[in-house]
Amino acid sequence: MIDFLTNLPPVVLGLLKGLAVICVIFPIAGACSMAERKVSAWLQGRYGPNRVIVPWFAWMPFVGRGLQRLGVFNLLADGGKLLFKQDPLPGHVNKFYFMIAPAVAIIPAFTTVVVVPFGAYFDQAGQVVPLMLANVDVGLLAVFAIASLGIYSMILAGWASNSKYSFLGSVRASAQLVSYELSLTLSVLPVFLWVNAPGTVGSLSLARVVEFQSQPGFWGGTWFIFLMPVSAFVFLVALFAETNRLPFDMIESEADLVGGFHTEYGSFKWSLFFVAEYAHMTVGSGVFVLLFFGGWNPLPWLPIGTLFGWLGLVQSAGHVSYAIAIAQGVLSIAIFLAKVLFMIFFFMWVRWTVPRFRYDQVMRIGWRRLLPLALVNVVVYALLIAVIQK
Amino acid sequence: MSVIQVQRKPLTFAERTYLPQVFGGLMITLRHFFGRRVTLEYPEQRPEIAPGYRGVPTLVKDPNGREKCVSCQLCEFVCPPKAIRITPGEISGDGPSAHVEKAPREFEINMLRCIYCGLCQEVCPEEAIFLQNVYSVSGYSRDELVNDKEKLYQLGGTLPDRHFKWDKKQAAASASPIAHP
Amino acid sequence: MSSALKPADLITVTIDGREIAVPKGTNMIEAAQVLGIEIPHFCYHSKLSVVGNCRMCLVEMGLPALDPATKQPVMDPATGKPKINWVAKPTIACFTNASPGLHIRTGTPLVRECREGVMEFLLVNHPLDCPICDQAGECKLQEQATGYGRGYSRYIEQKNVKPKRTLLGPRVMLDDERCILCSRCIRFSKEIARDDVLGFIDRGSHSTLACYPGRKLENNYSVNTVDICPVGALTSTDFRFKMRVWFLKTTPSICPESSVGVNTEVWSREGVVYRITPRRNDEVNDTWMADSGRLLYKQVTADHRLREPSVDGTTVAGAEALAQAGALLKAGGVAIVGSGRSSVEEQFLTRKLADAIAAPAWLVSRVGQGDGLLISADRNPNVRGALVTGLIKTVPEAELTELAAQIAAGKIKTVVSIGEDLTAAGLGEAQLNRIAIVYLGTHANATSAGAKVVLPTLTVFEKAGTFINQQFRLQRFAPAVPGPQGAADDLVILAGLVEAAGGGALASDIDGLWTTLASEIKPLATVTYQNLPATGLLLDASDFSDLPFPEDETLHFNPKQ
Amino acid sequence: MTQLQPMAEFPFYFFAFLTVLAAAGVVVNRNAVNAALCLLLSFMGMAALFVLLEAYFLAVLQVLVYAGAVAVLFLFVIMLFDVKGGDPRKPYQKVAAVSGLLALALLITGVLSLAKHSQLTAAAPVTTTVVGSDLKDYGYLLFTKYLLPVEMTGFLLLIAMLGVAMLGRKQGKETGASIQEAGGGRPETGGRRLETGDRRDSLSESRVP
Repeated sequence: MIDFLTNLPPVVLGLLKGLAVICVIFPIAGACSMAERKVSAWLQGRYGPNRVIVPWFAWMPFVGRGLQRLGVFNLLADGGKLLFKQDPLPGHVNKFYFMIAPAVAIIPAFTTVVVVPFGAYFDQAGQVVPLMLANVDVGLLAVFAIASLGIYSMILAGWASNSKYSFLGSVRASAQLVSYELSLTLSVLPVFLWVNAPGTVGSLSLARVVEFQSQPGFWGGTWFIFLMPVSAFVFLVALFAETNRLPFDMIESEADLVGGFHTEYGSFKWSLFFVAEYAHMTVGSGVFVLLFFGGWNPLPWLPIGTLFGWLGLVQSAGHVSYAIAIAQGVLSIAIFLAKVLFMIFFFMWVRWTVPRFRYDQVMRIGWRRLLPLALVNVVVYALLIAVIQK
Repeated sequence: MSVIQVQRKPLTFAERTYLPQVFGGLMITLRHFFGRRVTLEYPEQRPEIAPGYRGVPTLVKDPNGREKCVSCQLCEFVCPPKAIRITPGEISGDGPSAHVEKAPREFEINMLRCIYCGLCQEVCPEEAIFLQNVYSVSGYSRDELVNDKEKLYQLGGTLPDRHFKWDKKQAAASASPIAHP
Repeated sequence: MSSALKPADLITVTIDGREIAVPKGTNMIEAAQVLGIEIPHFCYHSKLSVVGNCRMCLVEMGLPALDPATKQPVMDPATGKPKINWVAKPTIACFTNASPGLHIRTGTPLVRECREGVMEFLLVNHPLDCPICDQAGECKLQEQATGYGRGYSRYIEQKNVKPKRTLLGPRVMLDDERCILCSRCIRFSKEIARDDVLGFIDRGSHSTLACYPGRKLENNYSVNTVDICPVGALTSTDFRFKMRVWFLKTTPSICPESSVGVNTEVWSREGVVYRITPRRNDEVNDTWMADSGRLLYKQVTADHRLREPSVDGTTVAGAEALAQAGALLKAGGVAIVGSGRSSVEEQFLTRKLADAIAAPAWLVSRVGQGDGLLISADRNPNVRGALVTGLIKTVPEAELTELAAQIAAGKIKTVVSIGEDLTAAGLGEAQLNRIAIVYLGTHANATSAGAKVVLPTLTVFEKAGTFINQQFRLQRFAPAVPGPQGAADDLVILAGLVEAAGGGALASDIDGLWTTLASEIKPLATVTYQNLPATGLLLDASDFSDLPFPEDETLHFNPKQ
Repeated sequence: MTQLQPMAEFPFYFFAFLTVLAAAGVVVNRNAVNAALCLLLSFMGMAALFVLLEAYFLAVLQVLVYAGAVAVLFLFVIMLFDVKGGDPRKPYQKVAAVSGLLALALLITGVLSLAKHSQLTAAAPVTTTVVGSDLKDYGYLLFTKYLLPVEMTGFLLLIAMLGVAMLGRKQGKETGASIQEAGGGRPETGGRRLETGDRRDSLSESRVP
């Protein structure tokens, strides 16, 4: 079957991959929205949504009840509601940009997934084969580049809405995103300086970073969060800002801007923004896990290869065992996914704990705290790496 | 009186980084995450109604099942949002309540207007209207939310009466030599 | 009243230290009222004889001390004023008339104590009926118990129980328990209505009001007893248990029953009239009105009320009906039958309409038997308005014989009837079949049924206007309730007709119309609707003094004078 | 892939046309926001062309720097300054004509010189190790051979930025400025904030009343 898949024409394969991305990210984003409601409820001592149930599940003795209490079916109800709601198109908007803005939001959000590895298996040669849709050399930069296009959706939405709130939201968004992009990029430089040590072939592949963290030994097996906590911190903060999550959700700020850039949106168009935000969050979490949390390695200094060895999931040389490869892939994906989910939970946890910054505070943190910190961090690690690897 | 200027305590470095505060906050929310849920799951679990709660205004009957309201319209008059509408009527004939003479022919309380202030209960000279513990009012149309006399008595039921004013009056009338000339 | 008297006729009395000049013999309750001092009373009524049986108006009285030798007032050296000999016991103010140097005190502890005592006795057997009592809200006992009563009861014994539903007559119900035996109703029946059927029977606390055996209180003024009853003992069977008075809005109006022009008050709530009571006007009706006039409000919601404009019996929009009527007017051969029930303004517009199309105009008279009190022989309230505005030149006839003749001659093709039933006015079927009728009116009748165009108008309770009564007194009435949806103000319709007939645009609002009226009608030159006094304005009637009006003598009106 | 295959030709032509069309749109568009978005589209087309050349790094940089940052700043500035549209009845003034002619001359010169000094006729074989695809080589070249051009380009950009700032500051006083010619501005300019009836018109032709 795998042969069949690999032998498909590239266009069909591309379509399939794209479909896979949509089919995976859309539900994840939806589930995230549900999780957000549950997590926020739990963090505030509430139950959260626990009423909706589908008849067939209601007939199940315990599972149905459990799923209902967990609010799983609310996801369906929410989705249905968003799909079937009246889709308003205000009279005062610039219709063309107003309509394409949600699409502009969702495309980069989904595209970034393509270059993010989410697991790995060992081929019979013992080589790590990362599971990703497009293994491009410039991996991380591609993520940053494509993700940075997401801002156009907010600018377009805000501008086309032709309303004060929307416009203020989008102006804030563009300023904030441009500001924090610098820190974001600078914060990961030390990681790649370390990975691309002099003498090796330079690469920005995320898989390489994980590979580095999977090596046995002290430095190589260490997760980067231990090696460069400041980088991780700056990256995390910048990530919050880039994904417009609280405490940096300047562009929505429902307290002062009603709904920010999507004030005039409703129904399905609005839900696309919503999904895009969660997709960004998911991908951001994934990148963070890959860069600083050892990717699909189960524990620091415990590479996944060792785990496979313990579990007997090792390919014998010269023999192609799809079963083992699939088992390895599934396990690595599970580990990676668990970490990503924790990160998403962390995002929500912070959101429902920390109050929103004021806009001037956001700008001050970005330019006067985070950027100098990131710059110093880069210089220090450049020197450090030069000294160590001399 | 002199003004005391309180100097704000300078922030320590740790406080200025804001991180310990964020971390403390995260711990607090995490405690709630694992803590007890405080939500009341409404339709199944009902809140305890405190005595003196002002719920939906209702009409009550006395322990003998007699309609207490005499349609004096004081509640209609006092009602700030003008939610009450009474059509007075006469009790004619020789029934047991004939001596009361007056009763509402129609008594409507518009629950879309009612503000639950309790002035109607306060002003009622016959102790016929009470804000009891019904608090959930819903309906599919505006008309449904206008409680008519029948609905009001159904909601109100019977409350103990300490006065029996009209029963005493009837007893006095039957004992009086001049009431029935 | 006092201004008409020469100062020499006035004497000075002192009430609570304040001096006031009043005619000799003035009742002290009235005199105090002029000063704004209220002396509480139940049985006293300014238009009835004084009996002094409620004792509520007790005051302290004193007269200047006279030197027995010189018969001159003794002066008090401390104040330089005459020394007053205060009477040791209180006297009732209602029986105390102004005499030179009279002093009374109404706020002393003795007076207060007296009032508390009187109130206490009045309340001993008075039932706590206020929640069901129709008088609540306008009850003098209630007011004065609050104002002058003790505030609590010391009476713990069983109250008297008396019959609560005695029908004194078809329109008056007696509740014996509530009666405080003030005898106002008895005096009214005897002195004003001259129908002496009421009286007290039994003694002490068993005293009750009763009719003379075999008779009933059924004269046409019986409900006035309800009005003057200070408590809820007498109630109107029509208004009983209908509505609490504090919900009702009062609107000054004029009774259209006859040319007496009784001043009335219309009590309404949210567009519904509940009752009509007399409004005091000492020049016209004092404080009385006839029972028959009180029931006229029922015509507002009568079944045969016209509610929609129609053409040939089909309901149409008002504008279309007006256009149809206008077309008929333009076609020529029009006669106008005005109404003595229309207001002055409407009659003026009717005249304008007649002038515009050079149409002859008549009025239909309604003459009945006058009762000598408040119902005159002429049952049209405003025939004199038609004379003043020039709509007619002479007193109208009961039968429109001249019109019938003109129709028979074929000169008249269209008749505009302002609310008059032409069949009742003597037009036979033969005539009616030959004409098209434009009917403006409030209620359906034989004429409206056969009319080509029907334009519904408003009753006197729904519009503003003026009537001129038999004394040539111009009196104003105001709208109390809104009219039916499809009906339009008479003035609007008439102004529309005038315009459609080519008579130019006239104001259709009452104030705008009055500027025209004042400029065109000489007797009304100084009048506007707004500045008309509440008691009306007596017009100069010399132009019409030789017309044969049908009225006989009534209260405050004697044609022979 | 030594030669562009027929299959691969379609994407090339598609993106090439897109790039050129979008670039033309930048110049022609009267609405500043539309123009900026055309610029973005043009950048994206360029990036796509880089991808077709398998110069992923360049493509990513193109997107990251130009599409992700520069165009955003342009839009940002356009929105903040609320640039008003020029007068549509006098679109081309003398200055514009002269500068247009100059630009055309430069373009022709450039194309001619390129045709003369390079082998446009015989396309150079595209290899996977084309300069710029390897990160390290790219960095090395950037800081040695091409240091001066890079710095000069940067300086040029700075001048352009200063010019824009000047024009933005003095807008309304001077005429014939290129930014005014480009037109644009938010749909709510000209005090027609709530007149929604002809919103689209006011967007494309918004002008100072």
